[in-house]
Amino acid sequence: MIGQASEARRQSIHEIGDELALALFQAMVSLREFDSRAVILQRQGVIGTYPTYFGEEAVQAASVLALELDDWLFPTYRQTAVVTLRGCPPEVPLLMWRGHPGGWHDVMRYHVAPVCVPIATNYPHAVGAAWGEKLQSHPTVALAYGGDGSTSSGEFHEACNLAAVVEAPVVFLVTNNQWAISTPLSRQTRVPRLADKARAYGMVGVRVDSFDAFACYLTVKEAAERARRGLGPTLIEAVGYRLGPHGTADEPAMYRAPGAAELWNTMEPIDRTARALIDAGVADGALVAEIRERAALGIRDVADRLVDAPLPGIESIAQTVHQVTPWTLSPERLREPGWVIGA
Amino acid sequence: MIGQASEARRQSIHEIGDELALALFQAMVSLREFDSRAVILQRQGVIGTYPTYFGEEAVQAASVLALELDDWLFPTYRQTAVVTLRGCPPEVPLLMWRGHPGGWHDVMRYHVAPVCVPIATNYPHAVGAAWGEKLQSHPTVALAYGGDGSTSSGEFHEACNLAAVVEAPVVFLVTNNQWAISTPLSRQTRVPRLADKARAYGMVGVRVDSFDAFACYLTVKEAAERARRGLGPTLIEAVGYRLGPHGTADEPAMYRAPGAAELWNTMEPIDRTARALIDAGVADGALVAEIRERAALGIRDVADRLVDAPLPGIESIAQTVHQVTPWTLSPERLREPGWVIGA
Amino acid sequence: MLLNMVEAIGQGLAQILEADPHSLILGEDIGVNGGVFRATAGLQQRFGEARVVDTPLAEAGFVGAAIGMSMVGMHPIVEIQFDAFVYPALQQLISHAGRYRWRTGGSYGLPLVVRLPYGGGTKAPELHSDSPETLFSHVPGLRVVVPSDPLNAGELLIAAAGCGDPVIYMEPKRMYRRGRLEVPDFFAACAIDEGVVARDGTDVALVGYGSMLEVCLAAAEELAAERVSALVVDLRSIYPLDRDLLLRVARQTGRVVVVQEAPRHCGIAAEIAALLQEEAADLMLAPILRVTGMDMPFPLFQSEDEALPSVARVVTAARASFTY
Amino acid sequence: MLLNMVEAIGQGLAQILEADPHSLILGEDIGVNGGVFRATAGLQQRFGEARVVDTPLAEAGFVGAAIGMSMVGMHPIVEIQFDAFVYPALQQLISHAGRYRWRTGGSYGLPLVVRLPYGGGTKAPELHSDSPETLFSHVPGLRVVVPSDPLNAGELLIAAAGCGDPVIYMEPKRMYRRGRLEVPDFFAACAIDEGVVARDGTDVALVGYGSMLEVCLAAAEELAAERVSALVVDLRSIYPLDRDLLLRVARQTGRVVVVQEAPRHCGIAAEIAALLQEEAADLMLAPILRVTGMDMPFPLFQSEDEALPSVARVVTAARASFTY
Ligand SMILES: Cc1ncc(C[n+]2csc(CCOP(=O)(O)OP(=O)(O)O)c2C)c(N)n1
Ligand SMILES: Cc1ncc(C[n+]2csc(CCOP(=O)(O)OP(=O)(O)O)c2C)c(N)n1
Ligand SMILES: [Mg+2]
Ligand SMILES: [Mg+2]
Repeated sequence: MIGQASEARRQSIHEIGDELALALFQAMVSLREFDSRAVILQRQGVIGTYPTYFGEEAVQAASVLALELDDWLFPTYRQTAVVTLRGCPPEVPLLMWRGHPGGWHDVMRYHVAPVCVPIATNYPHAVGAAWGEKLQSHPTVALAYGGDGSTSSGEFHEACNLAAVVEAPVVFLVTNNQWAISTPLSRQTRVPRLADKARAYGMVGVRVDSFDAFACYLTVKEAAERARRGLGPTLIEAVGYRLGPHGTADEPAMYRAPGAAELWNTMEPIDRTARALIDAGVADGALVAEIRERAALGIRDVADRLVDAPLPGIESIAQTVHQVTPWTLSPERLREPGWVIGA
Repeated sequence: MIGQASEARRQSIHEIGDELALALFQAMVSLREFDSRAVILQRQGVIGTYPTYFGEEAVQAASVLALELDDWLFPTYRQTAVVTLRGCPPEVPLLMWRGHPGGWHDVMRYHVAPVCVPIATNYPHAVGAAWGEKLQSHPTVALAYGGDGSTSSGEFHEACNLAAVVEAPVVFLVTNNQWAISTPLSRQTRVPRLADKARAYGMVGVRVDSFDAFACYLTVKEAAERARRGLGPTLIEAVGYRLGPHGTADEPAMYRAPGAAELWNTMEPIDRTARALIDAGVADGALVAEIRERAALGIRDVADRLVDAPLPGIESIAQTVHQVTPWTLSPERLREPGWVIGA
Repeated sequence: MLLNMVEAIGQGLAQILEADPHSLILGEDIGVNGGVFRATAGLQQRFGEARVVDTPLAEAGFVGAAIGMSMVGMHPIVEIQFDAFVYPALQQLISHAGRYRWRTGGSYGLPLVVRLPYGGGTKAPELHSDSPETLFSHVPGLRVVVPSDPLNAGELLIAAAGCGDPVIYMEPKRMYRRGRLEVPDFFAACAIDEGVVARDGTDVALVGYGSMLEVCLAAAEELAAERVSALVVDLRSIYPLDRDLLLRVARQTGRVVVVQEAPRHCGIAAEIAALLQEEAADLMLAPILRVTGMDMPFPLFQSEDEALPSVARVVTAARASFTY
Repeated sequence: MLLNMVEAIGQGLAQILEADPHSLILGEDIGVNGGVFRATAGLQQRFGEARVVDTPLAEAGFVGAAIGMSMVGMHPIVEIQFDAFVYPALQQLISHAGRYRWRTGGSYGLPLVVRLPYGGGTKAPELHSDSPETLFSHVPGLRVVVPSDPLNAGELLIAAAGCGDPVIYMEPKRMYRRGRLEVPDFFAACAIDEGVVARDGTDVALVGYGSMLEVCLAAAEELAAERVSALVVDLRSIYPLDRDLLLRVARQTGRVVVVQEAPRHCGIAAEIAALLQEEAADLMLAPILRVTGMDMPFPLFQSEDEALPSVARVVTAARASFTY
């Protein structure tokens, strides 16, 4: 499988420029800090079950930096932190994992959709968003995230086909980490290269090494610019491997050969990128350490902000469902005997 | 578009043998007689709205003759007559179009599924049937029919992908008649060759001229045998053109350039096959005429059988829903005041 | 002008496309072909292919795309071709459409209208006669409305497009061509969640919606001949229900018969019966009775008249409500 | 042996795979991984990859395939991973699963069990806490059952697999590990459509199912302390309902409170209230009251206890039923 990934596009730091390389590294590190902190918070019981993205920092950071601030992102449960790269405080996505409604309220103003849980259902949303922006003659593209497993879903198919037919300026970024929970890619599809599925839609399909931040950046940028120029959608397969468990409730030992992931650990993007920066003289060990410290600092006392976040009563949550709340959800109604507040 | 079709596979009568050629022609003619009769019955108000398959006799007849009697067929609304090629009396499918429940009761014993109305939902059924027969170590394959429009549906995608992964002995026979009601193929997908979609599943995809009974026969036979030998599913694109309206309620003049269909009428399969038979000396004009008369005879007085079919009361239809009828549908219940029979 | 229901819907759609540059229509065969019921006839010619869009055959995909469009400021109106063909889009409607305002703490609405021709009585093939309104009315975050004549069809459509939230707009297709009614050149939005008394009366209230309204009105006529004064309610909104109106007519008549075409189990009639017996027990002179579809698949059309609630069944139920 | 609910379900599945060579299980991550809830733990090792099958991530596809398998004589049991992930399969379940026996005039059944973990109370993310039973119970041709403890979980599973028709088997996941119960080595099928009196009483009947049963039982305890004798019904089958049992307890107590986790509008509680007021109006001493979920998306989990029917809410409703 490593063989497979190694066929995918790679870039050297020189093709991307020092400044950008450094920015990418900083973004990756801040994603890593968020993720490690979230795993700790889950163990501490501050948040609920949490899907770590350890190892996917390169492709995620690159996808955000390669786009304009107005471009739309449609994350799944595995990209909840990308919104923080657009300036959203980390407690917002973490509040969602804490089961707090505040975890969603403000993401849309960063042009990031609320996290999408049902697999592949965010693909049609991204197509519609891209298409809708085009209809308003905005130079805005949309990017939808997904995984290898999501390509088996009919929603993936309908979204890709529709996007190609209406030439929606959308990018489908499928991170092929070889696993859907315990299901290996070989049980998911007979096609080893997910990018080949683009042919079924007359769409451009490309493969990139998901651990290579520079290659991911250039690949997403090219796809986004193609979309912006009206040349239609692109399917990007970011080839990699899920270095961690599916989530904090998952036990890879149940289904993955011991050491399977180890093989891939050499690909771990943060150290790899740090080395590239140092080898290229773009950064030295001190700067790398400083970047990591700064990122750690940014999230250090997020736990307090999570615990202190005031929880709205169910009564007021009920007022957020409709523009004009029907009697079925009115505070008076909810206070009737045996009803929600009426107990 | 004719160009397109002409790229698809063609066969000469010699590659198929006289006897089989004649059998195919007879089957095509009986399908044609059924269809023309059905259109008349619709005009006479004996049956309701009816989707003519005028022009698709070759591919439909070939698909049935190329399979074993035990192989499963999963027709859509456009292949309701294929069951008659397995010995089912024509009034059975016609009763369904008359809105009579008897139109379905007995098709399963011919290993033909009840007509499937929701587009593409019969594809997963065929996959499951093929897979289920394989699990019972029966040498049985399943064939699902569909149209160009059905390939846009997520059910098509999920079925094809699943079939390839589990190597289900199934054949997807997609008749590309270039139209989904008023929607041309170009609005349906960016891919001009539907067979290419097979690549997305690691599946064999082939194209055949849907008007060429001999080519369709050999193509379906090869796909079925491949499936039977455990070599997995095949996607067949039978390329053609919808010579008639979508159905009796449809007005092609609303959306199709006048004469668009005329171009294709030269491809009309029955005359074309008759000519081939005569040119090859397999039949003479008299035999052809006799075959047509015999077919016409077989269905001539079907109208009486339709009109005379006793209609079961709603009360007894209610007893067919569950193995053990719940009280909600019991005759006593239905007789209560204001209930169905209780009025 | 004089319009039947399907013409009124077309007129309402034209009015919306005219007035709101962010509105557009998506669906199968709605362009040059004008839709299988002709509801969108002439609209693509008039407003262009960018605003009246023929989609691929993929309901989940284009309903999902409509949701995405709505997120970026468009006001999509989706046409589902027939009753049962909305089922592939149920995941998008249940898991997403009704949830965005709530997900965003009330700050971002999701304006979306899904037009759904529904119901029996048109001698159509299987799955072209379903009445799935119960499913939508149970899905949080969605409003569900059902017009009963050309005028309220237009007014409800304008209201649905303007309410800022997703609305399932159910079209009783057997009423599409039930005769023309004088309607204004421009429809004004009516209240999105209010029913009306379609006929006043004192002895028993017949509550219906969509195609069942004419059945209720005809039953009221028959009952009048028996000196029974029947009030008829046209619900129009089935989620939320017009609770005040229902309580008022319960008080006024003391007897209520609810009529729905959908299967009985857990239908709208059950909700109304439960609501009234909870909140107006003291006002009821008889149990709330239900005249409904059967808990079985809608039969092939030769039997459909046996399965559909009939005037006779409604009259029988109304009479029965006097025997308690 | 002593088993909790999820172990009992695994035991029941093993029993079925053992006894019926045509049975097999399909679902996501149910093989080596044993399912995200471990219900199928060890089954693939024991029965092989051909009978315990990990499917691609495509619920419509593998539910549709299960339907096709059933048509050719297999007896598939499908696991849906979580509540909301059955929605992509709704078209297959509504348009097909419940219709084959009817389509074939009663001659061909479609044995199929769809196992659906559902409900809140497990501190799960969005769409992992839905209670969609209302939707299925409204779909003609489907049976819907909900166990409440390890023993009836096993017995209902055997009954579902043996009834010859499609059954939606809803698993209240918050009960999965609610403590172990002594169960036999082999489960006997119970009636597929009967409820039981889980606790006898004379003053008021609390009717619940699935995870609401323990809430009703706890409420009955509290009421006992107030000298109110509460009867508790475990419905088990929500389509069809056990009408005789419901009428019997209505007669016995004259007061009924129905408890459901699902949203209120058109829920099971509405159907029961409608049914009882129709058929037992004279027996009722008070309106049938409902304690239900809210007509809004199930909240993120910090607020879930506020949204779930609680013992306090049931007790309050029961008390209220004495004020009429
Ligand atoms: C429609 C649907 N079915 C099932 C699930 C449960 N589920 C959550 S994540 C997951 C695996 C997804 O794998 P993949 O698409 O490869 O993404 P990854 O988790 O590897 O990033 C599944 C089956 C879901 N969320 N949605
Ligand atoms: C899920 C679904 N959506 C819409 C329809 C309505 N409909 C019936 S036939 C048809 C066009 C199908 O075109 P195609 O698949 O090319 O088959 P053809 O009719 O050309 O044989 C449509 C949209 C349907 N039957 N099912
Ligand atoms: Mg994956
Ligand atoms: Mg076609």
